Parts: sequence; structure tokens; C-alpha cells
Amino acid sequence: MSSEPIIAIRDVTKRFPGVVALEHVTLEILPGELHAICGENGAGKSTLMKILSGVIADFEGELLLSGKPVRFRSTRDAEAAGVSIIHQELNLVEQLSAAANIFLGRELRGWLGLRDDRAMEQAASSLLRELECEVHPRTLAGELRVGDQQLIEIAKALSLQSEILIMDEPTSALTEAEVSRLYRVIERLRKRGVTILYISHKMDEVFHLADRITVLRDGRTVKTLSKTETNSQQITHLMVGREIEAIDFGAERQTAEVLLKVTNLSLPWHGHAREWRLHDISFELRRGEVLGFAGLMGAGRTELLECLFGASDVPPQGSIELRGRTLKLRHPIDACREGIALVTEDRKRLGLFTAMNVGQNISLCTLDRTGAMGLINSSREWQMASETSKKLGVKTAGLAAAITSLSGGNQQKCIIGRWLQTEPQILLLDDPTRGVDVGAKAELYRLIDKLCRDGIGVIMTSSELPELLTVCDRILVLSEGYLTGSFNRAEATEHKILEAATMGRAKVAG
Amino acid sequence: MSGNRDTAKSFLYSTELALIVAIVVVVTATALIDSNHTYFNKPEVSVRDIARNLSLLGIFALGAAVVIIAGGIDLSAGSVIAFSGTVCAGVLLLLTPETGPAPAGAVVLALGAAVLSGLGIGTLHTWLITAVRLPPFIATLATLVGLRSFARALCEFITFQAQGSRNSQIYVNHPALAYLRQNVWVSFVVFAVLALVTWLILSRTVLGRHIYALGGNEQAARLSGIRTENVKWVAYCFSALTASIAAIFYIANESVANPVNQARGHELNAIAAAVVGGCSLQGGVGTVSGTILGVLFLRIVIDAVAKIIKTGSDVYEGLIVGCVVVLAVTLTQMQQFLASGRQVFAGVRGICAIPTLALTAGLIAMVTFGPWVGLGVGVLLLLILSGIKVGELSRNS
Amino acid sequence: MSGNRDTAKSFLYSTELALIVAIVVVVTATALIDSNHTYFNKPEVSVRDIARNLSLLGIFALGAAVVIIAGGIDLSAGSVIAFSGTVCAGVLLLLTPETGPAPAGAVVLALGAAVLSGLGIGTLHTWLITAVRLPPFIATLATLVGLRSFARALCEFITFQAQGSRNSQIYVNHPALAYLRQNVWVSFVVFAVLALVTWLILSRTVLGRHIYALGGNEQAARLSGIRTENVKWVAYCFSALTASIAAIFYIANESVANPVNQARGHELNAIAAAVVGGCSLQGGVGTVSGTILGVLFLRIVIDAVAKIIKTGSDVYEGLIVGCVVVLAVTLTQMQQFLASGRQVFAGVRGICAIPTLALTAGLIAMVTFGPWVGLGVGVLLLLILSGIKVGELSRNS
Amino acid sequence: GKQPGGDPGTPSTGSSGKRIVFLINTPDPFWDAARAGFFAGEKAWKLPEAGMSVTFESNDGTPQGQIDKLRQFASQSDIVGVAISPIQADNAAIVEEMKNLQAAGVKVITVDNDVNRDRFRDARAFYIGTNNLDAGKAMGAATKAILAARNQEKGAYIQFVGDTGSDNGRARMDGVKQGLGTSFEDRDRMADGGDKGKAQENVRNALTNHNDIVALIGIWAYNGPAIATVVSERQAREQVAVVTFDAAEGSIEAMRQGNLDALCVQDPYDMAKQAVRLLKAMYEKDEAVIKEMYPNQGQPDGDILTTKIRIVAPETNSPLKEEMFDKNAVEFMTLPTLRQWLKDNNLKSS
Ligand SMILES: Nc1ncnc2c1ncn2[C@@H]1O[C@H](COP(=O)(O)OP(=O)(O)OP(=O)(O)O)[C@@H](O)[C@H]1O
Ligand SMILES: Nc1ncnc2c1ncn2[C@@H]1O[C@H](COP(=O)(O)OP(=O)(O)OP(=O)(O)O)[C@@H](O)[C@H]1O
Ligand SMILES: [Mg+2]
Ligand SMILES: [Mg+2]
Repeated sequence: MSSEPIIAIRDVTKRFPGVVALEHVTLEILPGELHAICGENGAGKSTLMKILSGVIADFEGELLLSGKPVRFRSTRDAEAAGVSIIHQELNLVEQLSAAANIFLGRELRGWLGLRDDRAMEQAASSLLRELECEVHPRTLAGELRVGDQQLIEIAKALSLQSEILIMDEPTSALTEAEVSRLYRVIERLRKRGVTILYISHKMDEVFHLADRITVLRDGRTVKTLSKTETNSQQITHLMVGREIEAIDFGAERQTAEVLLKVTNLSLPWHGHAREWRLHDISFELRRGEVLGFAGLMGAGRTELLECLFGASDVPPQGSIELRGRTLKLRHPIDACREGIALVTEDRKRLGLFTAMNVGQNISLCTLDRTGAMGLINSSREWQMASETSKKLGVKTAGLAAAITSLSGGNQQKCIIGRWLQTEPQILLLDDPTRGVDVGAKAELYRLIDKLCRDGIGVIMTSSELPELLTVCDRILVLSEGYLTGSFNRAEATEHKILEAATMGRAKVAG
Repeated sequence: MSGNRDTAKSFLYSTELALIVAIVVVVTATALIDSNHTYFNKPEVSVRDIARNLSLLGIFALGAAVVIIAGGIDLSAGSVIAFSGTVCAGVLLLLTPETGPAPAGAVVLALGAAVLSGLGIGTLHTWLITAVRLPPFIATLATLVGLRSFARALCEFITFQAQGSRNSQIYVNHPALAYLRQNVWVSFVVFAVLALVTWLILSRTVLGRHIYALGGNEQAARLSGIRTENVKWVAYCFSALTASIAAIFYIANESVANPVNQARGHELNAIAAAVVGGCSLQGGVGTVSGTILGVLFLRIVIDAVAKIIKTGSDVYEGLIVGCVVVLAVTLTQMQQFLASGRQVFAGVRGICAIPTLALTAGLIAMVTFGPWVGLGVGVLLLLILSGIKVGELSRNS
Repeated sequence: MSGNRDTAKSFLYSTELALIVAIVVVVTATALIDSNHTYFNKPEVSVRDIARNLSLLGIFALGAAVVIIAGGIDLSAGSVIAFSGTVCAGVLLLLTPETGPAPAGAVVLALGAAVLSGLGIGTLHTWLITAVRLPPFIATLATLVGLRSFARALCEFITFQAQGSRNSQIYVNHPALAYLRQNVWVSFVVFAVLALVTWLILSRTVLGRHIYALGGNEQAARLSGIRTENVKWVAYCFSALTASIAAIFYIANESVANPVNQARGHELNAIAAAVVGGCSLQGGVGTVSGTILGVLFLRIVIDAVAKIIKTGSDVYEGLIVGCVVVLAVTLTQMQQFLASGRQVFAGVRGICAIPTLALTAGLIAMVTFGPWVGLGVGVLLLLILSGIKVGELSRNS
Repeated sequence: GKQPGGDPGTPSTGSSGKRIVFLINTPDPFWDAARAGFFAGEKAWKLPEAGMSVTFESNDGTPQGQIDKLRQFASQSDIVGVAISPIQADNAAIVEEMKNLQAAGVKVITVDNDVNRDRFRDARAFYIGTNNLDAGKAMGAATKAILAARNQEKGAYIQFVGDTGSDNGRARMDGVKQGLGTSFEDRDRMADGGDKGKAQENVRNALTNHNDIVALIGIWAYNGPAIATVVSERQAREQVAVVTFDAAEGSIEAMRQGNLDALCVQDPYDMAKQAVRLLKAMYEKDEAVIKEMYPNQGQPDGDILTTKIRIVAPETNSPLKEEMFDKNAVEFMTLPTLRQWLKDNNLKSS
């Protein structure tokens, strides 16, 4: 590693009102390497990348690109200098086509400087082919599945042909199949000599891809190590600052009587080729059991949980029985009354109330328990909320703090706390650890384990198989809305599950 | 935000404080500049006049605020006032005997009819928004246009039934309404009570919290087991209800139900007041206290204009209200603004904005105080703003 | 959606088709019902009248549409018209010699001034929205209130300078403007050209793509390196510009610049037309063709009302426009509505909505066609809707 | 010419001394003329010497506007006299505020529009203006003569007005109806709410919808130009007679071009001028002047000063003749005379 760094970050500091996101960060990226950045939620990874890619223009410290000091005023400058980024959050215009999104801001011009849509569509389709993604460049981004949307983002970054590519948690919304595709793309890029900065909370990815790993904690660079001289334990230790002992979940956990019985659940999908979002699904959930749902992106896991929660906008067919009683769930409130709770997939969009403070976010579902006749007893509300946040160990400046000031993991804890306050019998977790760092993950696992021991049933989905394998007693596999497999802890392996997940409707039907 | 537990610190930066300061400033300024010093010489009169207008606007500004907090918008208030007013006066007219005023029962019926019409309109809005899925802006825009003309048709119909001739307004001379007109305290008490109730609901009840939740994030609210559609129902009914209560005082005050132009455009004053009072059109943010102060501020300013500019003040009223709204909203966002070191005149846009602003200010000064003052103001502002721009440029490089 | 890729299929479900059908229906209905069958007997007159109003509203409806597609809203059009009109007439007045009409140069200057004022206002809006960070609704609400009063003050100032007496309006009888008034084709051509240009920009240029992107997802647009603030600048300037062009035709048509109530409230017609034409207030969605059809539809309906209800039609105009807007927007969303098996009268809310709707319809029928018809309509509707409700209940359980 | 005594109507931040205020009902060129007359009155009756000044208040065309204005006046100690043109004769609230003003020692008179004389006569001391009903009758007679000259003995006519409910509008329209007699049908009274574009639309619709129209009658000032514009646009000049109230700039122009058959003009300039004189006299308790203006004060309708109305005909080939109208109520003149008079008083309209 003697060649001079292509990127050099010299004690960069970034302050946001209230928080110091980065503090004297110094970091060097060598040309052609894949450099992974690790850190807890809120460590400052995305902020650093935003500075590198010109999204954040005002910061202290200096930035050198292959020796020359640069200061990006906008993303345009960064792109001109050959830096492109895939942001952590999806940034697509749903009303525009895939091609339009890929070339947004860099539209190809043709005759008289008019827009040349055809050229863009051709270029887009070739890019998508490179990503092994069979989306027609004219389909509107809004009609795509989350996974494909993520791939559009990647294609967009690739279309720049820039020699520095930043990927901020590109796989957080992808499942194994798509991830492995992404790996192949990355391989090709590296052959092309592209320098890649890669952020992920998934250790296996980091160690599969990275040459060197830099760990950030609380906005400071802790250490930069080359993959060969370290292991995931050490990295996580550096990230969290303490040991995370891998305890064996579910050991001697007793599953009791049947809590929930779902038979022939089907969810029609109006005006779509695949006329069922979910088709003929039957399963049971016992007390003290963690039931996992695996599947590729768009397999229908979210829809399933929504059905169980009465939140699907079309009423499902089939029967849902709770303790032998058939439920009629028309609205989430019905499910709440029956003691069912759902922690939604998309925290920002479906969970948080950004205008409310931490306490109010936690207490929202249990307000009527604080006082009588629809009145709120503030002190009681606050007391309940503080108990919950203590129990879950939410790291916050106080209940009156803005929810947006918390890191992803802690926000997630608040939402889980919101539902635990309703003392549910069944807890539905839709991808609860998306974008949550290892430390917080471990705590969530422990929490789930504890809840089961207290005798509630948990159904969870996840885009990470290892997670399901560690946490779940049983794993059911969905594929294109069909139930294609069921394994208990003993027999479940990644291979079997992936096989079932990719089986698809054809094989089931035939 | 959501009304409860304002700590001392958060109050320091709150819209409320900014408004209180602004109000005090305006009042003292008026008291001093006004050559008659009416505020000193005839305090009771001034207070009464302001109180009257305050309550009249305030009553339905509360409704506007609730809808805005719930993440919606209600453009129809003005027309609802015209409509409910016509209903009220119409019922009264139909129940008035040949000789003498209508019996007490008739008055009660009339008021009841007005209130009911309000609730009906609220329900209609909710239906259009939740069942037909119209955007609130469109639904209430449609009623804004529709209800007024409906009220006119109704007015002609009723007067034809009662008096045999189609009239475009209905006079109300019933002693009860005259009493409302002559006793400002009634409308003020009604306003105070409504405000108190609204404050209670918003900051002390589950329903109130649900309103904030709905405004803050509708999907999340639904997934938290909130019957969002019913909450909307409450919000829009409340808004229309307050408007129809205001309608009663409107017709009492003008002693006529005049669907053609009664309260025309007043919905915008209400919305402006709510926004000045810190309600965010994104929803989920806003307080009753802020709204009340917003209304008070608006009325105080209008009163000040009338007191200071003695002649043709109404020509300038709109202009000044417009500027004030901008300034107020800007003021309440000042400290965020300063915190983020944003440029005021960024790029070419900024360069074009400078002469525009200077020209505007200059013209305003010119038409108000004559050509030379105008020229002076314009040039001065041009220099100042250019100075700022230069400063920003140098600061940047 | 975004203007490109209109395949035959997507057209089948498009707003455009729905509107074309609706327009044809209304026109034929009018032609038949209208007792003097004006559409048959005096086609050229009818066409000219409709063309005149179509272009007048259409010109600034295009501006409204662009702003809406860009994810904003412009409430100020009506006041911009009043203001630019006053500027235009004012300049002309100041340049008119004692004897005889003003020279051609003066006219050019006047028109130029009007257009410039429009661009200035657009810049002002952009500055308020991007630099001061006001929500577009508030920024343009402030100018809606402010500009009209500004225009009045300006009018009095100018007339005083020119004529020595303060007048509330400026009378324009310059042959050039008279020519505009007498030759509808001019305004129509201007409208057509503007529409063509707008269409080109929106659906064939990069700028247009950026406007849709801005409206669809502002953050994504910014992160894609689009200078969103400049795109906003274009949008708001275009809106104000179209309004000031419309202003020229307004004063030409009315042969007077009348800041007090010229084009008052017309901004809402423009917005309504755009929305009826398929522009979504969420932004990112809308087409020029749709907007044009929306305007045409609105004007056709108003014309139909006047032709069918011969006497006192102006009373009902608003009512019918309101209903039409609701129906049109509903119609264009029909197939989504049918796709999702949603209930029309869900829950208690629905039960309350039914009598409200019946009552409303009944009252409307009553004031239009007399008590008995009204009663009939009301009862009938009540029964039908209750039937629907029963159906839904049974379908559910 | 700008009159000395400063630029009238600029927002003066309060002048020392006493003020006489004129409050109109709704902004209109008609009142621009009145404003000129009002300030002419200030000069003519030497108010500055008496330590007095006049101010001219506009109003947004709503009762609420007038009520608020009157309240403002009541709260301002320097106002000694108010001349108001009530927007609604039967509006009890406006009357109340007028009475409050009187109670506070402020002199109140009505101009052009009066309160309902049967119920609220005591709300003002005097009235200056034209009798709109009589004006309407004269107008009707004139129209009848014009139609006769076009040898049309019967048919339907349409009247155009801002607000069919306004009192001056109603009075004028009823007057016209009486003046035209029963052989002509009052087909429709179309309101435009003060929107001049709408006013034109109304005329267009009238011409398309009714084929048997013989006369179009403008009731409010701006209706005249609106009618003339559309009639010439539709080449309907042979079909209909066009007459209108007031002499808006547009109406004068239209008559000059032969698109208008008759104007019925009031004299707001003189009304306002007289109002200043009267209020000054009342404030100074100058009984002589009051006596001169209201000779038979105390007798029924002794508190009413009716200024003459003028019937204006085009200079050439008009069937209207001076002897058609009674001398002491109507002043007959031709267009050039009127324009000369306007020029002399630096007016654009009347
Ligand atoms: N726009 C902003 N305004 C205020 N604070 C911010 C903003 N963006 C980030 N922060 C704060 O800066 C810190 C770093 O945020 P950042 O997003 O970089 O963390 P991260 O490492 O990306 O976390 P995650 O792994 O969850 O993405 C956090 O405390 C966050 O709350
Ligand atoms: N709003 C929507 N509009 C159209 N299709 C949708 C929508 N939401 C989900 N789908 C489709 O429904 C199917 C199931 O989607 P869903 O998000 O439930 O998959 P999933 O298994 O939950 O994947 P993940 O939870 O990882 O996103 C997918 O084909 C998806 O494209
Ligand atoms: Mg991040
Ligand atoms: Mg999902």
C-alpha cells in the first residue's frame, strides 16, 4: 500500500444544531481499493459520505482528491470530480420512469438540445442488463418493488462511470439473491479499477468485500484495519466499545398452546398479472414462539403481516383465529383490541411522528389507559413512557427530546416500546433490524427472546437470513405470495430457505 | 409542539413570545403615532372594537387551525359563513309573523338551523375527502365556490316564499340579534369558551393527540390504530361549525344576511392567522394560544393601519396585512434561519431579487409618501441589499 | 403521467379522454336543451364567445398548472392580473399626450412594463419561498392580499399624477387595446402559442423533466444535482408571467384597469381548471393537454348554464361550477376507485353523510325547480343512497 | 391641476384640527367625481381658514366595511362631520352606528343614497342627492321616446346592475319600469357583482338568449360601457336601444361613437361639494346657510335636498327634446355641453 491516496480526508468536523456529527475525522482511501466504513447508528458514516459527495457543502477541515485539495459546493462538482454516491435512503421520483430516474440531472440531449428519451432508455436498459435486473426502462419508479428501486439507484450511480463510488448501505433493502448480483457487479467495477467506499451494518458483507475497514464511533475515526489482520468480533468491539457476547437464543424456550391459527389466507391483487398478493396461506403460532417469515423482496411478507393486523386496504379471504375465536379485522384498531401489535417495515414512513417528542411517540397507542373519559393524564403518560424507555434502554436526552435526534436503532426501540405498552399477545415485527447497527441488533434479539419467555407470540420477517436463523424457532418461506417452505430451528439452513424462496408460484402450482 | 409541557426554554423561542412582543410593539407604536392617541383617550372604545373583530375572526380561525393541525386545509369558511348566515336569517324570516318580532322559539330554531348546516357541511367535506378521496384543497375549494352561490339561490327562494319578491339579502332586525350586536361581550365570551374547549381538546385529550398524530403522519397514525377518517370528520365538522357560529355574529353585526359578499375571502384571513400563529401547513404542528395571538396580531395591525393612516386606509390595508404575514412568519423562523448559515441572495436568483425588492419597496413608499421618498427608499434599499450580497460573496470565497 | 410515453392504452384511462367525453356530452346537451339552440343558429358567435373566455382563463391556467406540477401552488394570479393591468394602463396613461392617442412606442412600453411586473412578482415569490423559506401557500397568499391593495394605491397615485384627481380605475381606450378587444383571434393565438411552448418545455426539454422531478420528489431532484431553486424560479416566473399577459387582455376586454375587483378570485378558477385537467396538488403529475381540456370544460359548463337557465343564471353559476369540479375530479379517479373495493358510506360517518347529501341535493333542486321537485329529489336520493349503504353492509358480512 | 392644500387623499398621518369625512358605499368612478367635488368644496367653503379639513373614505362594498369605518370614526376625536352613502337603506347596524356618531356629537348626513326614511329618518340630519326613483322614471320616459322614434311600441328590455338588491339599483330599475309603462316587459335584471368582465358576459348572454329585446339599460356606472362594447361587437345597434345611468368615461366615449342613446347623469361632484358646505354650517351652527339649503325645513321631506338629474343626449339626431322633461327636476343637455362641464371641473366622469 505505498501508492498515494486517491482520497484524503484531513481532520473534518461537521456540526449540526445540537449534535457534532463528525469530529476531526482523518481518513485515507487508496486507489482501486474497496474501503468499508463501519460504525453504530449515528456514528457519522452517512454524514462523512455526504461531505465526500458534495451534498453537505459547509464543514471544517479539508478534502484532497489524488493530492489536490478540493471543496465541493454541490453534487454536480463532486460528479465532475468523478465521485458518485448511492444514498442510504431511496431517492427516486416515483412519477418518472426508471430511465428518467437513472439520468435525472444529467439528461442526454439530442436535436436542438431537446431531451433525447430514446437514447436514455437504450442506455438505461443496457445498464439494467449489466445489473441482471429485468425492469423495463419505461416503467414508472413508483410501480417498482423496493428491491428494484434500490437497483435503479445503483444503476444511476454506475451511469456516471466515475472512478470513485460511494455505497451507503446499498443492501439494506436487498435480499440474498439481489445481494449476490450486486457482488458480481462490484467485482466487475473493481476489475475496472473503481475505488469503492462501502457502508454496511452486515459484518459478513463487509468481510466478504472489503480490503480495508475503518471504524467510526461518535463521529471520530477509531481505527483503520486491513481485512486480513482483523475479524468481525474486533470490529464490532471497536464500533460499540464493548464486547457483544453471542448468546444462544431460544435455548430451552418452551412453546405453549396455539395462539394464532391462520387458514387459507388469500389476498387478491386487483388489476395485476399475478392476481394474488398472497395465496392460500395456513400456519399456526404458539405462545412463546418466534415465527420467522423468509422470502425475497416482494414475496408478500409485509402484506401478510398487514393482513394479520387488519391493515390491508383490501380485506383478505380465509380465516384468522385467535385462541379459537375467528377474528374480523377491518381496521388496525380491531387488531390492537385483540392484543396484536405491528412494528412496521418502513420506520420513517409508517412509524415515526417526527413532530412529536420521544415520550409522545412511545405513549401514542396507550393514551386512553392514562386517564378516564378520553382525557390524558400527562404525569401518568410520562411515567409509563419513561418506564418503557428504561426497560428497552433507549439512549435519549430525555422524553422531551425530538425523536429525530435519536439514531435509527433507538428510534426503532421507541416504536417497539410503543407497542409493548399495549401488552400485546402477538407481536408482529416486519424487518425490525433494517438499518440498525450490530449493538442495537443484539439488544433487540435479547428483547425478543425475553418477550417470548414472558409468553407472547412473535412473528418477524427479515431481509437477513442469518438473523432469522438465530432468532426464530420456526421459519416459513414465502415466494411470490405462496407458502413454499417450513423449517424448524434444527433443520433450517440458508441453502434450503433460499431454494424455497426462489421456487416461485410455477413450481407450487404445478 | 403538541401543546402540553412547554418548558420555559422552549417558550423563549416559541412563536407565542415573538407574537406577544410584536403585538406590544405595534400597540405602543399606534398609541404614540396616532395623532388622536385614541388608545389613551378612548381606551374602552378601542378595546371594544378590537374585541369585536378579534372574536369574529377568532371563532373560525380556531376551526381553521384545527384542520391545519390535522394536516388538512379548509378554504370554505367564508362561504360557510354566507350559507349558514342565510339559513339562519331565512329560517327566522319564515317564522316571523306578520306583526311583531319572531317568538323566542323561532330564534332558537334559526340558530339551531345555522349550527346544523355547519355540521352538515363538515360531514360533506369529510365524505368528499375520505370516501371520494378528493384532496382537501379541492373539496373545500368546490364548496367555497358552490356554497356561496347556493346561499344566493336559497336567499332568493326564501325571500320569494316569505315576501313574494326575490331579494339578494335578508334583513334581520330581531331584538335578540340586535342584542348580540350591541353587546360585544357575548361574542367575546363565545370565542373565549370555544378557545378554551379547543385548547382542552388539543392538549389534554386523546382525541387531540390523535389530531396531531393524523397531521404529523397519516399512515403511521392509521397503523397505530387511530381511526383517521373519524378524526378528520371531527376536524372538518369543527371547522365548519365554528364558521357557522361566526355566521350568527356576522348577520347580527351587519343586521343582514348578504350571501353575495358576506365574509368573502375571510377564510384566507383565518388561515393566515393560524399560520402566523405557528400552525404548519404540513400538519401536526400548532397551538391554540399561538392561533389566538395570531388573530389578535392581525386585528391589531389592521386597527393600527386605520388609526395611523387616517385617509383611505382601506386602500393600504391589504398591502400591510400581506407584508405583516410575511414578516411574522419569517420572524417565527428567524432562529432556525440564523442557525443554518444560508444565503439570503444566493446566485443569479439573488441578484435578480435585489432590484425587485428595492423596486417594490420604492414603489410602495412612492405611492404612500410621494415620489421623492419613494426614490430615496428604493435607492437606499438597493444599496443595503447589494451590500448584503457582497458580504455573502466575500464570506463564501 | 409525466407527459412522455402516452401509449394508446394509458390514453384510454386518461383524464383527457374522460374530459373530452364530458365536453361532448355537455355541448350536445346544451345544443338540444337551449330553447333558442344558439349553438346551431349562431355557431360563430358561440364559438367566439367561448374562445374569448377560454383563452383568457387558459393563459394563466397554464401558469397555474406548471406551478402545481412543480409541486407548488400560486394563489396570487388574480391579484397579479389586477396589478399588471394597472401597471400597463398606468404607463399608457402617463405616456398619453394631451391630445390624441399614445404613440405606438408608448403601447409597447406599457405592455413591456406589464410583462416585467409579472417577472418581478415571480422573482419575489421565488425569493420568499427559497430564501425566506415560506410555504408557497403563504407566500402567494400574502401577495394575493398585498398586490391588489398595492395596485389600488398605485392606481390612485398614477391617476393623480396624470389627471390631478385620484381615481379608483384607469380607463383605457387606446385603439391598439380596442383592437385586441374586437379581435378574439389575437388572444386565442397568444393562448395557443403559450400552450404549445408550455407543452414543448414540459414534455420535450430537460427543464420540463426537472419540473416534474421537482414536483415529484424535491430531495431526490436536489441530490441528482438539479438546481431546484432555479427550477422553482422558472415555474413561479412563468405563472406570474402568464397572469400578466392575461392582464393585458383583461384590461383590453373591459377597456379599463380596475384594481378593486378585476379578476378577483379568478386564481381559483385557474387552479380548479388545472386540477380538473389532471394536475395533482402533490406535484409531479399533470399535462398541458389535460389543463387545456380542463379550462375548456369549465368554460363550456358555465356557458351552458347561461344558455339553459336564461334568467338569473349568474346566481347558479358558482353552484354548478363547484359540483362540476367535484364530479370531474371524481370521474378521473373512477377506475382506481372501482379497483379498490372501498365503501362509499363506511361506518357511522357514511350513515350521517347519506341524509346530508340527500338534503343538499333536495335543497338545490328546491331552490331551482320549486318545493315539490326538491322534496321528490331529496326523498329519492335518500332511498337510493340508503340502498347503496345496505348493499355495502350485506356485501361485507 | 393639483389643487393647493396638498395632494388630496394621500395618507396624511393625522392633520391637526377638525375633520369632515365622506364615506362611500363601494369604489366606483362615480365616487371619483364626488371626491373631486368634496375637495373642491373644501376650497370653496374655506375650511382650512376655519381650522378644518376633509377626508374621503372608500369602502369595500360590504355593510361590514361601512360599519367598521363608522366605528373607527366614532373612536377618533377629531371628526366632527360625516357624510355617508349607506350601502343598504334598511341596514339597522349601519343606522345604529350613525346614531352612535350623532350621540357623540358628530354631525351626520346622507348623500346620494338615503336610509329608509320611514324607519330610520332620525339616523341623519339631512339628505343630499337625487331621487333614484324619479331618475329612473325620467330614464324610462327617455327610453320610451327613443323606442318610439325607432317605432317600437312594445317588446322586452333587460337591466344590468351590480347587485339587484342594492337600494339605488332597485329604485332606478323600478323607476325605469314605471317610466317605460306596461307595454314593455321587464324581462330580466342581471347582476354582475361589480365584475366588469361578468357585466359584459351578461350582455352577451342577454343578446344570445333573448331575440325580442328592444332596449338594454345600464343601471350602475360601468354597465354603460359594458353594454356599448358588446352591442357594437355584435352589431346589434339596430336591434336595441342602449341607455345608461351615470356618465362613466366609457359611456361618454361610447355615446361619442354613437353606441349610446341617452345618459341619465347625477351630479356627485355638486352633491359632495354641497355636503361639505352643509356639514361645515352644521358644525358651526350657521343656521343661515342651513336655512338657505333647506328652506322648508320642518315640513315633510324638508330635510331632503335633491340635486338635479341630467338627461344627456347625443348632439345629433336624437329624438330627445328638452321639453319632454319637467324643468325643475331634470336638466336636459347634449353631450358636448356635458364634456365641456367635465373639462371645466377637471373631471373624467360624473
Ligand atoms: N440533517 C441533520 N440535522 C441534524 N442532525 C443530523 C442530520 N443528519 C445527521 N444528523 C446527526 O448526525 C449524527 C450522524 O448521523 P449519520 O446519519 O451520519 O449516522 P450514520 O452513521 O449514517 O447512522 P446510520 O447507520 O443509522 O445511517 C446523528 O446523531 C444524526 O442524528
Ligand atoms: N404499494 C404497492 N403497490 C404495488 N405493489 C405493491 C405495493 N406494495 C407491495 N407491492 C407488491 O406486493 C408484493 C409484496 O410486497 P412486499 O413489500 O410485501 O414484499 P415483502 O415480502 O414484504 O418484501 P419486503 O418486506 O422485503 O419489502 C410485491 O410484489 C410488491 O411489489
Ligand atoms: Mg447512515
Ligand atoms: Mg416488506
